[in-house]
Formats: sequence, C-alpha cells, structure tokens
Amino acid sequence: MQDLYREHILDHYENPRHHGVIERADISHEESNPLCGDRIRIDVKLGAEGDRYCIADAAFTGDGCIISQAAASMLLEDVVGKPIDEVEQIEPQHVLDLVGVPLTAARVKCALLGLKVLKTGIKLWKLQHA
Amino acid sequence: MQDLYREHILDHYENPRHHGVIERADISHEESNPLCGDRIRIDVKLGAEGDRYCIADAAFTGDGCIISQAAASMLLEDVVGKPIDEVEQIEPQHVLDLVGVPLTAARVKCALLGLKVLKTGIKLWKLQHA
Amino acid sequence: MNDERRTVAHGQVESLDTRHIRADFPILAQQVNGKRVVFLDSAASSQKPIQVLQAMDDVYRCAYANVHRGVYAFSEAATARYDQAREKVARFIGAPSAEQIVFTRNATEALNLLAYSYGRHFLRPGDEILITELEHHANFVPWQVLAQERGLTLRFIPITPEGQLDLDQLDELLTPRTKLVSFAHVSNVLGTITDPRPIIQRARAVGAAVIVDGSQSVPHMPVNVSQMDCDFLVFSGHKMLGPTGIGVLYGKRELLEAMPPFLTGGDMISAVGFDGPRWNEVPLKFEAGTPAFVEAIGLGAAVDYLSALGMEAVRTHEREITAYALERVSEVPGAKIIGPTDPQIRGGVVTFTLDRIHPHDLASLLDGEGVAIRAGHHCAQPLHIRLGLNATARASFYIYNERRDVDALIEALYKAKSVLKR
Amino acid sequence: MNDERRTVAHGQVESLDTRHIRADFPILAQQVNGKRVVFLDSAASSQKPIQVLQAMDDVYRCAYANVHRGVYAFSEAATARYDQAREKVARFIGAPSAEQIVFTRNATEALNLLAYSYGRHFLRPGDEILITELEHHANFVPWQVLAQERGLTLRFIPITPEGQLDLDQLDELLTPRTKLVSFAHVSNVLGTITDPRPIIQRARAVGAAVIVDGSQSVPHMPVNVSQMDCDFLVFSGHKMLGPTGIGVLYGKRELLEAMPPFLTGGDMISAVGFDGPRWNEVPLKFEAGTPAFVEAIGLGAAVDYLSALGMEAVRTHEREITAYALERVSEVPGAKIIGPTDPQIRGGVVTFTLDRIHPHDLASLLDGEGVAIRAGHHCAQPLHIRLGLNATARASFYIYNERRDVDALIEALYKAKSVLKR
Ligand SMILES: Cc1ncc(COP(=O)(O)O)c(C=O)c1O
Ligand SMILES: Cc1ncc(COP(=O)(O)O)c(C=O)c1O
Repeated sequence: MQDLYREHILDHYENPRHHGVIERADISHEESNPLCGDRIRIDVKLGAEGDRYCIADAAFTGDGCIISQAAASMLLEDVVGKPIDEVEQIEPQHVLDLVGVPLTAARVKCALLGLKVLKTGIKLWKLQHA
Repeated sequence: MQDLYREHILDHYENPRHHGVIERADISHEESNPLCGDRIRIDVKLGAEGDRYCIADAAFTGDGCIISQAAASMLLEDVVGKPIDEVEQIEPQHVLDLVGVPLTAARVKCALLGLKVLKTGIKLWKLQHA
Repeated sequence: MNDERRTVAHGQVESLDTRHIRADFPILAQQVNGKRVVFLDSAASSQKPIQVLQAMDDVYRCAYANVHRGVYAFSEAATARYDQAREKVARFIGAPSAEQIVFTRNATEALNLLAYSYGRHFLRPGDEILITELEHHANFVPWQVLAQERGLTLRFIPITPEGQLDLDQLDELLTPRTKLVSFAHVSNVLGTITDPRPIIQRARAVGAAVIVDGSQSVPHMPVNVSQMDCDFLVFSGHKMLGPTGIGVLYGKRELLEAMPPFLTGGDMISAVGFDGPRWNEVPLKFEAGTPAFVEAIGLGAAVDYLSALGMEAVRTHEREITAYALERVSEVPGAKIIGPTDPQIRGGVVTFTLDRIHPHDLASLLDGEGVAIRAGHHCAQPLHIRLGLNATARASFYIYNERRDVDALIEALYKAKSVLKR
Repeated sequence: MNDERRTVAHGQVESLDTRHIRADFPILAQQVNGKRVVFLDSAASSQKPIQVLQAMDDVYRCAYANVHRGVYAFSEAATARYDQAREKVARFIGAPSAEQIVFTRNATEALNLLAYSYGRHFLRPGDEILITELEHHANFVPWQVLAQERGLTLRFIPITPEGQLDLDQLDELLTPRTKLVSFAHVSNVLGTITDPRPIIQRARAVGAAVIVDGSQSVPHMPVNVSQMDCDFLVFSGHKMLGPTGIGVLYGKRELLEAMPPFLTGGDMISAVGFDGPRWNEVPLKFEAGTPAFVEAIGLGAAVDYLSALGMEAVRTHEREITAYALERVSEVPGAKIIGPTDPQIRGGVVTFTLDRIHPHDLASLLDGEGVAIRAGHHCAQPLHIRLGLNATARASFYIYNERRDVDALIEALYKAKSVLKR
C-alpha cells in the first residue's frame, strides 16, 4: 500500500512547487481527466534564450488525486528554464521516471495530466504565434 | 432420414388435394414464410349451414417445401365442410397430428403456414362482414 | 443449485447463505496483491457464477450454430435455448409475454433504441421529456441529444438534501406537453430506491409514457413490470451475474408494435425487395443481425440462479449488509455518506467521501489491500455537479458479499488514513 | 498452438492440417442424429476453438471487472486485455492504429452506425448511394431506409450472368452525386470475390466514401485496409472463430473524428453537464455503455488463432476444398451451381439448387445424415429475386472442413434424391 505514496510524492502533494497563478502569463491552459475529474491548469511565462523560447516561469493550480497534483509539481520543477522545443519532446516515460513509483495503467493517466496540459498549451500558443 | 418424408407426405405433395384456384371465392388470402420463402394462397367458397357459415369448398396454390405444401393439402381435406367458427378454433397441434411425422421447430413453421393463411383469411373476411 | 442455499426460514424472508454462494464464484477465490479478494464494485458489473459460464460454454461446445434460420440440429438447439432465455427473462420481471423482451447490448443501447425509435417517431418540437437530477449518463445524454436535435425541452426532477427525488415538484413538472418520463429505479450513486408507482400514475394522468431504468434494481430486488405498469424497463445482464454484451428492453406490446425499427438488416424484416422492406414482428423487428444469443443464454442462466435464491432474499441480504456498511463507514473519522442513510430506501450502494483524501487515491490504497471499490463520478456527472463534488468513493454489494467484506473495507480505510497521515 | 498445424511447405503457401485443427473444436467431436458432425454452415456462423472459449472463461474466472473506470487490479487487468484485443484486431486487418477499431455487436450494427452517423450527417437530399444487387440485407436495408428518409437515391451495381459485379456499368453509375459506395468483398450467396481496389479508386475519383462489407472476407483471406485504402470496413466476430455479440467497424481516422456519435451514454463522453455533453475521443466516442469487452477479448484470441495459421494458408485451404466441392456437386444429376464456378474468384461458399427438391427439404434430409447446410435466401432476398429463385441450398467451408466433409455432402445428396425419388 505504501509503494505508491512514498514520502517524496506526499511531499510534492503537501508542498507543491510552482503552485499558483501567473498574472499575464503567455500560456494558460486547463484540462481535466474525464476518468476521475482531476483538473490541472498551468500558466507559463516565456523567456527568450538566443532565438529560442524557453520557460521562464510556470505555475499550476488544480484539484484531484495526489498522483496528478504531485506529478504536476514535479514536472514544473523539471521544466522551468528549459526551451519549449525541448519540453515538447518530453516523453511520458520521463514524467513517470520523475514520479518514480510503480503506477497501474489507470493511474498513469493521472500522472500524465500535467504533461498533457503543458504540451497542449505550448501547441496552442505556437498555432497563435505561427 | 426417411422419417420426415413418409409415403403419405410425399403422396400429398405429389398429388395435392384441393389444389388450384376458386374463381369468385369469398375468401382469398396469401402469405409467405420469411424464413424459407414458402408461399401459400388459399381460396374459400363459403356456404351456409343453419345460421353458421361453413367452408363449402377450398383450394390452395403455392410453392415451397414438401412439408408446407403437403400440410396445406391435408388441412384443406380436413376443413372442407366444417363451420368456419370451428376452423378458427383449430389448434396447431391438430395440423401436426394430421401431418403425423416428427417435426423440428423450424419445420413446424412450414407445416403451420397453411393454417395461418386460412385463419387470417377468415379473420379478415369477418372484419369486412361484421 | 440446491435448496440449502437459502438459510432455514424463521417465519420471514431470509437472507442468503453466502458461503455456499461464494463457492460458485471462482474469481472470489483468487488473491489480489497477496490479499483475499474483497470485491465491492458490483454496481459497475457483477461477478459470474460457474452456472452462467457453463451455460455459455455448453452452447459453444455442444449446440452452436446461428439461430433462427437453420433447419439442422445445432441451429434448432441453439434457437430453442435462445427462445427459452427470452422466456426466462420475461418471467423474471413479470412481463406478460416473451415477445415483449428485446435483447440489446446493454441498458445504454436499450435507452438509445427508445430515444431513436420512440423519441424520434412520437415526439414533436415543444414536447417535454422529464428525467431526474440523479440519472446515469445512459439515461441523460440520449435525451439531451434528442432534445437538442428535435427542439424538445428536457426537465429534471430535483433531489432533496437527503438524496431522494423531490416529488413535491412533480405536479408542476408534469404538464400536458410531457410526453416521456424516464428515471432510475435505484440510483447508482446515492443508492436511493424510488417507488415507481406514484410517478407512473401521475405521468399516465398527463398522457406521458414512462421508462424505468432498472439497471440497479432488477439485479437486486423483485421487479415486476406488470404490477409497476411502466411502459418500458431497461437493464443490463452484466450487472446481474450475466455476461457482458447483453441487455434488455421490456416494452408494452402496443408501443413496441407502433414503434419503427431502430437497426435494420437481417432477421428483422419479413421480406425485402428492391422497392422496400416489410418489418418482422416484435421483438425480432428490433434485433437486426446475428444476435448475442450465447450471451442471452448466459443471462437466462443468471436469471435461473437469482430466481433459485429468491429476489426477496437477495434484497434482504443487501439491506442487511448495507445497513452494516452505512453504520461502519459513518464511524470512520472524516467519512461522509452521500445519499439516504435509511437502508430501507437504499440499494446496496454505499457512496462516501473521506475528508482530505481524494477518492482516486483511496481506491488505489484500498486496492493494495485487496479491496476493490470505485472512485469517480460513476457516470453521473450532473448529479456530482449538483452535489458540488468532483468525485466520490463507492462500495457496492451483491449476493456474495459478507460482513467481513465490510470489515475489510473499514480496516483498509483506516490504513489509508494512516499512510496518508490524515 | 504449435507450428505443426501448418503442413510442411513445398515452396508455396500451404493449406491446413485439419486433423490438428479439428482437435481444437470440441463441437466437431459431437454426433448428430447418430452421425459424424459435418458442419457446412460456417458462412452463417463459425464454430469456436477451445483457445477462444478459454480466453473468455479466463477473464470471468481470474480478471473480471468493468473496464475503463476502475483503479483496482481486476479492472486494470480486464482493461489491459480489452485494449490488447483492439490492437490485435487492428494488426490483423492492417489498420494504422487501434483507435480506428470500433467494437460493435456485429457487422449489421457497424453498418447501421455508418448509416445513422455518417449517412445522416454527411448526405443531402439528391445524393446517391451505390450498392450492389448481391448485398446481404445488412448492407441493403439500412441504405434503403436512409434513402427513403432523406430523399437520397439508391443505385445498384448489377451482376453478370456468371454472378460477378458488372463493373462495365460502374462509370455510368458513379456520378458527382455519389457520396457513398458500399459492397460485399465476398458474397455470402454467390461466393463471388470482388477486387475492391478498382471500385475504391473510381469511387474516390468522384469523391465518394467507400464501405467494404468484409463479413465473408475477413474470416477467410488476407484483408488489409491500408493496402485496399477503403474508408470503412465492417465484419462480425462470430463468423471468424470469435464469440457472438462482437463486431468491428474500421474507419479512416479523419472520418471517424468528423462523424457525430451514434449511441450516447457512459464512457463515450468526456464531460456531461446540464447544458450539454462533450464527446470522448475515437473509438470511445462510438462505444456507449459497458462494452462487450469479454467478447472482444474472445475475438482477440480468435485473431491470434487465425494469424498463427496464416490467412494465406486459410485461403488456400478454402480454395482447394471449394474447387473440390464445386466439381463434386456439379456432377450430381439435377444440381445447378449458383455463382462463379472458378474457385480463384470464389470464396468457400457453394450455393446450389437440386432439380425438383426444395432446399428446405434438402436441408432437413441432410440433417438426418449429420450434414448441416443452410437453405433459404440467406438474407439476400433482392439477389434471389434477381436470380428468379425463391431459395437456394448453401454449403460453406472453414478451416476445420475436409474433403471427406464434401464426400459426406455428396453421399447425402444422393440419399435425399433416392428418398424423394427424384
Ligand atoms: C456479406 C454479409 N454481410 C453482413 C452480414 C451480417 O452479419 P451479422 O448478422 O453478424 O451482423 C453477413 C452475415 O450473414 C454477411 O454474410
Ligand atoms: C442506473 C444505471 N443506468 C444505466 C447504466 C448503464 O449500464 P450499461 O453500461 O451496462 O449500459 C448503469 C450502469 O452503470 C446504471 O447504474
């Protein structure tokens, strides 16, 4: 029973990093998981690094299960500072590695919600700025 | 294999009784069995017996399997001369008894097609003459 | 099945001998995560007794061929078993005749059949459909879509704070424009048992047809369509010991006969020409193509199993275990029961929230203990919106559940709380 | 299944080792009317190998729970097997992705889904639908009904005297108004195999979408939707070693995505509120309610079984036995083969009439000898009208049939003739 809810997961859930809202963010996107109703919104402030855009700052709010919220916290910790092209290439497995506990198929969807929101947000931003 | 196709069945099929068409019949009705496409048409000439109508004459045409055609032949042989009220009361089992060979469920439908046509014909006639 | 299955009567309807019953369910002898299986999700789908599995296996091994059209032994045998299954189901719900039983894939398809065939044929712009706030999506979305498409108005019977239908508002909601009323006999979330008769009578008075969603009642209590006098009843086989892939639509004969077909193709026509088809008689008119006849035969065996137990006994058993569960769960600090707390008006469904623990996490933690519960909105999102909840946890019971399953649930709840330090 | 199942290759695709195969089909070891079972009605529905029965039994005994929504072990296990089954089916027909496989009850429901969702959404009064004279009712009546309802024109590709589609008329029949073309890859009566590619290419040129009814091809020969480039393919599980209650609709992704849902309810929405639903992604958008997931898993096992044999080998075997049967039946005095006599363009279906013996009587007499054939119009009444026949007799073959089954058929035909003195 404890496997899933190791200290570091609970810690990210109790003390989420990058939690909150960014005013006048460049990217704001929200989605929910129809399976369980988990909801995550991510705001991103972009910065420029050479000719590439990167994630200057990011923040999330949401509600839902521990896995979805903790994974979002871990994800944002991981991506802040990275070029968005690189973020777009992040594989689901990378997030599962960050989470670092064995997840069953249904819970994988929870863990990946944040990544989905972030990637879709970037995609929509690119479409608008193409 | 021979059980179903005993002499008397084949005889009724080869030499159907009451086969043909009655001109200016009082009742003419036709139906087919959606299962196998068997088709039977029955013509009836009514007569009066006291205050009751009876079947003065009847004839059938049709095409289809041996069972359906032989059973129609046997049925008409049986009902000619009978009051229509009595014919309306004929139970399916009576026809199966006339046929007198063991029938599986699908073939029962063949054997009963003639009875169905005759009863429906009488019913429709009554509706028109009520 | 032998008669010992029912415990000896003491002058009252008896609950069940679960020990004997459990022996018929091989899956319950499995282990999950090294733990005894505590299956508390029968409201989503029940487990199956060997009698049902064997009935289906036996068709495939001894008497399989396509039904209806064959004049050889296997086809005749399969057709006879299929027809018997329809008769068993008719008898089980007190239907006047087997021809009033239409087999569908599930309750959802049965409701869609009604929305397409009855709804699109008999309803006119401006007409009203009355459903309730507690419906499963299956009895919600088809009407929402139909209303949008045809310019109908969809109205809702609200629920009281206790989670019952607020029938005080019924007279106002039922108008001469109400053409259809559809509601769940038992709610899959709140467990609320609604007495269908007053609704049916009052709907009848304004000339509306009434559909009862029996998905959560037919498996769990005596249901008699003739006594109830509903126009239609729908339910799913997989929630009542039967296989997946089979559901039932019961309808009044004159309505089924007046309705146009829904799906078309083989078996449901009596003749087809290049200029048009003629429809077959009910129920075949509604069963296009090769039916799920082996599954229907499986459902027939399920109905035999339940009838042998007696549906009064099934209900008594579930009321007892539900009463126990309501009591035990409500003692857990932070737990909140959703829906009526009186087991007399509550089916075998205990839905709850646990303070500061998301139902999804709870379900995962319980799974680690071998306890299977469901978490989410249980396909009743409008109800959850109405309740102001995103998700709930649900434990549901059936004939094979015992008090010790409730005990295991409670123990696991405490363990979850301690793991999450809540 | 082991590799010996295929006979040793002699530098060419091999036919099958039926002795090994038959051992997997318990029903074939039965006796009928005291005779060896000679089952020649697989075109109506095939028998099932133990591998398929065990795959389903195993879910019910070891890993059963409702799919998709559960976060506990049984539900996760059942969901994983269900998802795998979808992938197996996709691979089997060369579909680019599993999301393009929609599970239905049968081919009939798949065609109705298309008529309701695609037909009622994309077709306008005056548009034309092109089918053929040899269609099964399942690919005939839904279009007839749709045409009548929406003011469309239904046109027919005629057949040649040999029973092939007369494609000389295709250019005339395909007009800019043609929006949909639907035809049987293999006829269930004539056995005719139609090469779908020229039709698809020419239909594409006028902008029509193409549906291939693979009910009689997918079970019997290699079928690859990507090579064929059809827009939709439909087929039934029960004709290809799978259980009843499961069928398949394959579709091009962009079309499936553009189509509105057909049945609505649970699982097919991503959110429902009082003001309207949002649909889920494909294929779930088309799978409302609890799916026939155990049956899908059974179909997955059937696909495994067929893949292990190799569909080229299946086709070779059937071509051989069909050639033999065509030859033997045509030698019987009074017998007349219906449809192409070249086994290269004929599936494993031998339809015939016997002078002065009604097919129904023939089938009964053959049943007495343990030989199961089908008699009637085989749900292709328009074709029978076109052929000027009321009914025909049909023997059809599958992987478990052998030359001695054909011999038994022929012997029984002679016996029938002698009983009826014809
Ligand atoms: C060519 C063809 N299409 C469609 C069907 C309908 O199949 P089902 O009854 O499984 O829906 C059949 C089966 O009889 C068939 O042979
Ligand atoms: C009240 C109610 N109605 C309808 C359904 C839909 O059942 P199915 O998914 O079997 O169609 C359910 C099952 O979840 C239910 O609980």
